[in-house]
Amino acid sequence: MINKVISGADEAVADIPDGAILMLGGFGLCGIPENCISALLRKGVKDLTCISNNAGVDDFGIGLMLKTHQVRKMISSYVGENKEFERQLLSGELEVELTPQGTLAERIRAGGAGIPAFFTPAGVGTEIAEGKEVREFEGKKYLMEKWLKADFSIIKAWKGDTAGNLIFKGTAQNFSPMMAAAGKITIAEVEELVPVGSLNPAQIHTPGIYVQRIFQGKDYEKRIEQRTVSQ
Amino acid sequence: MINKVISGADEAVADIPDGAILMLGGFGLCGIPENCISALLRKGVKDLTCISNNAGVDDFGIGLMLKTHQVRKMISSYVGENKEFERQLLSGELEVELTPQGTLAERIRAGGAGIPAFFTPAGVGTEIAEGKEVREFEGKKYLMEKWLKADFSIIKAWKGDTAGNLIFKGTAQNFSPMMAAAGKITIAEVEELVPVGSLNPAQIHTPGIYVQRIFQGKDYEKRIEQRTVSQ
Amino acid sequence: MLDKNQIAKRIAKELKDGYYVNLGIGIPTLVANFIPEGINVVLQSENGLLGIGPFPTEENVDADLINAGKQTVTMVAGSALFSSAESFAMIRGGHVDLTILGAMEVSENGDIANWKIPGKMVKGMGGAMDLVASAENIIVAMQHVNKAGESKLLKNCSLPITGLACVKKIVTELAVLEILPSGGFKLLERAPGVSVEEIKQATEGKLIIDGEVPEMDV
Amino acid sequence: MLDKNQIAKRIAKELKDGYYVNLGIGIPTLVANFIPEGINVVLQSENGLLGIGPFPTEENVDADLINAGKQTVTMVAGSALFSSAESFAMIRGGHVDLTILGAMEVSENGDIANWKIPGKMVKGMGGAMDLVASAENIIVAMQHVNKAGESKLLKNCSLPITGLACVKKIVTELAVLEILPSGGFKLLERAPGVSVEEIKQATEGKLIIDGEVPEMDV
Repeated sequence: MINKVISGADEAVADIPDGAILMLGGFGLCGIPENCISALLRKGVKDLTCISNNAGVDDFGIGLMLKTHQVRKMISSYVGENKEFERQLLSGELEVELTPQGTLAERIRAGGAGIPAFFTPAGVGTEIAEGKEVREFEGKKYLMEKWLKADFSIIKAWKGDTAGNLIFKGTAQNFSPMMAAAGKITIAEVEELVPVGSLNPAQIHTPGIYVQRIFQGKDYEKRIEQRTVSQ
Repeated sequence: MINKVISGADEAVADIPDGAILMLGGFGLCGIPENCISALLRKGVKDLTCISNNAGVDDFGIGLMLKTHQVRKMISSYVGENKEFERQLLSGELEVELTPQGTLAERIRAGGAGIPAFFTPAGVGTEIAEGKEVREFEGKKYLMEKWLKADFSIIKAWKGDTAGNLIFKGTAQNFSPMMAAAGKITIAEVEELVPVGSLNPAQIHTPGIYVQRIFQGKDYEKRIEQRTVSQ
Repeated sequence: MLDKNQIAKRIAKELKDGYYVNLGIGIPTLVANFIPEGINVVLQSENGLLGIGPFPTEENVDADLINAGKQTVTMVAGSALFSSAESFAMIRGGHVDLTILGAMEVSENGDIANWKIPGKMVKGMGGAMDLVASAENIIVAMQHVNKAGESKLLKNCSLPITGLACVKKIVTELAVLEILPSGGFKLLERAPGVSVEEIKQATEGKLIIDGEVPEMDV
Repeated sequence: MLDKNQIAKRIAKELKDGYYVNLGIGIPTLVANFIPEGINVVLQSENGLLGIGPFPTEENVDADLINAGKQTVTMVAGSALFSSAESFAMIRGGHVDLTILGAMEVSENGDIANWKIPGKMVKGMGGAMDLVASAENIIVAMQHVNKAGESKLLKNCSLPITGLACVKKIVTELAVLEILPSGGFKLLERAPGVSVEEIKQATEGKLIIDGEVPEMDV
């Protein structure tokens, strides 16, 4: 099997240029690539387009990259946890393309799967339908939506092997498998890097073919947005 | 969790009417729902449209249902292992819609995923493009293909729990997960029926929401088409 | 007048055995606390979980296991985990039997507005547009009137639409109403102590009253 | 003139370290036997496997583990299993680096015909149309002429097309040829003992000869 292991986050993001289109895995703060986000902050790469379901919070996740003005445009479904985001959006420093969450997931899947466009009912009759083709199938109206692809997809998994096969934990899977396929270069940071052959082939969520770089992550904070407990 | 267990194959197919559209899982003879095919033969239901990648062989799988003239139409990608099939096709007794394998897989996925149409490059410039919309995206031509849905999807899994969650073995997965989602009623026969809670939620290939009926299968023959061995 | 928990409790009566249900943020989330005895439902979370369980105990909090509201949760026996693409395939494909969500406005033909208030910060639609465009069966939990006393059950929505002609039933602090296929809010039940007249006053859209309107049982 | 194994061996030299490769049925399957030392490639099977291993020993035959030719196979360490939708997402999405397949005819602009002979039983295209429409890099293993001695490297395909302008390279019993972006079969190498003249005779489409044509090393 091909060995895709690299030294760490700094090497992983070293060749990401200003103006790159990035996909970043995670739902809220769950499953975000913490190590790579830190490396992007250190590197200071600018004018990024970030495709990610959310934009982090003020002091964690993509929110940190907003603070440093590294992001020019966000493509997301929900961005409501972030004051700095709001400020930059209202001042025109930041561009935002809002996409329904299922459409976002499917556009990313389409990008990885070589499907340039598909039809979905989400958003018909709403302002997000503006400028999009509407077509009726079997008596129901659908919008045509186009694929999304990235120069670099940056995701985090629970376990990964040296060939890039990945397994996610709990609901930390979310957008990451589709992003892995939609990135020209996909970088996976993992909580546990294991030798090739250690993962059961039937349990792999993301086959290694979609991953170009993998490294053992460290110091995961795994911050929780809404700690809700029962007695 | 909802209990979807039924007594067996005969109960599973009892309400399938003549003229029904069926999807049947399997690639060649690998992963086919042997018990349900036997029950369909016993029931003698007719005029079926069968959506399945292949049509079995003369004396096994869907081939058996061809012999008894229960199939009116096949939608498949490859049907070349079957003499009776050839005879019925040439005599006009059987209608066949050939679809590229990836397009077939994606049309079935689209049916389950509520996507009425999508664009694929497969078949552009060929006779299967006849009558289909061709559109260019980013300088490449694509065909518009439509979803496939079934009245009943009939699949076989390795392990399943009483709530309908399924795990497949080896390459026996093939078309079955997408068919599970594309059937109005999905019937799953399993080699091992286990209590709810026995399967790891992260290892489930087909979530129970897609399965309406499940039963413990028996007497699996698992015939091999090309037994190739090395010393 | 019902409080939030009573609205949730009344909606819970709409659950049927075997339903797969998606609960939106706010009052809909409370519905999980009132699932009737003997009724087996499975809760779907659009971030990739079928089979949401109760909130975890402090020792069992897992940052990798959250619901769509980003709250820490648990899984029940028989749960399944999956990607967002699979999750919305479920939703878009009509596999979820019932969707319960909040709304700012609903129109008499079932249009819903619940994602954006012009002039205020836009947070985004999340999964709401997918849910309302796909679900066969949508129940809305909402307040009948806003803080200024203006009706939120309208002839036409004034806010940006989330989806067209999709709401089937509404439960408010005052009433249970069905949206008829031909249009109009048909009054099904009154909240305890609330008169038909009060509901009329609070409803801007076409209210349809057909005979005696029973008081609801909560 | 090369035999089938030599054609496979010559094609194997096109493999690069790190390639993911899809091998069609027939001669392409034989390429797996000639993967050069030190070159790490992963074989994809479109029925849902990345990492095809050798045929199993008799004791290890598993009916649930087959390749796209329906042959029993094994898995190498680091394999992954998946559905047909995922498999063709890989193929259609351009993740497979090299596709090697057989052909009945190839035209000078790279059209390929390999799925149907009118008047004969149609077996179906299987995954061939998806593969040729999607792959960036397609090498065809084929006979230069048919049994009647007629060229199969043509100006235009006479048989029903599988895909347009997609073949990049061809290895036959006589030669290695590249299809130029502007059209034409550029002769790269001759089989041992085969003259340029013989190749000219066997090629109906435009043959481009640019200087000395080396004999191939197999």
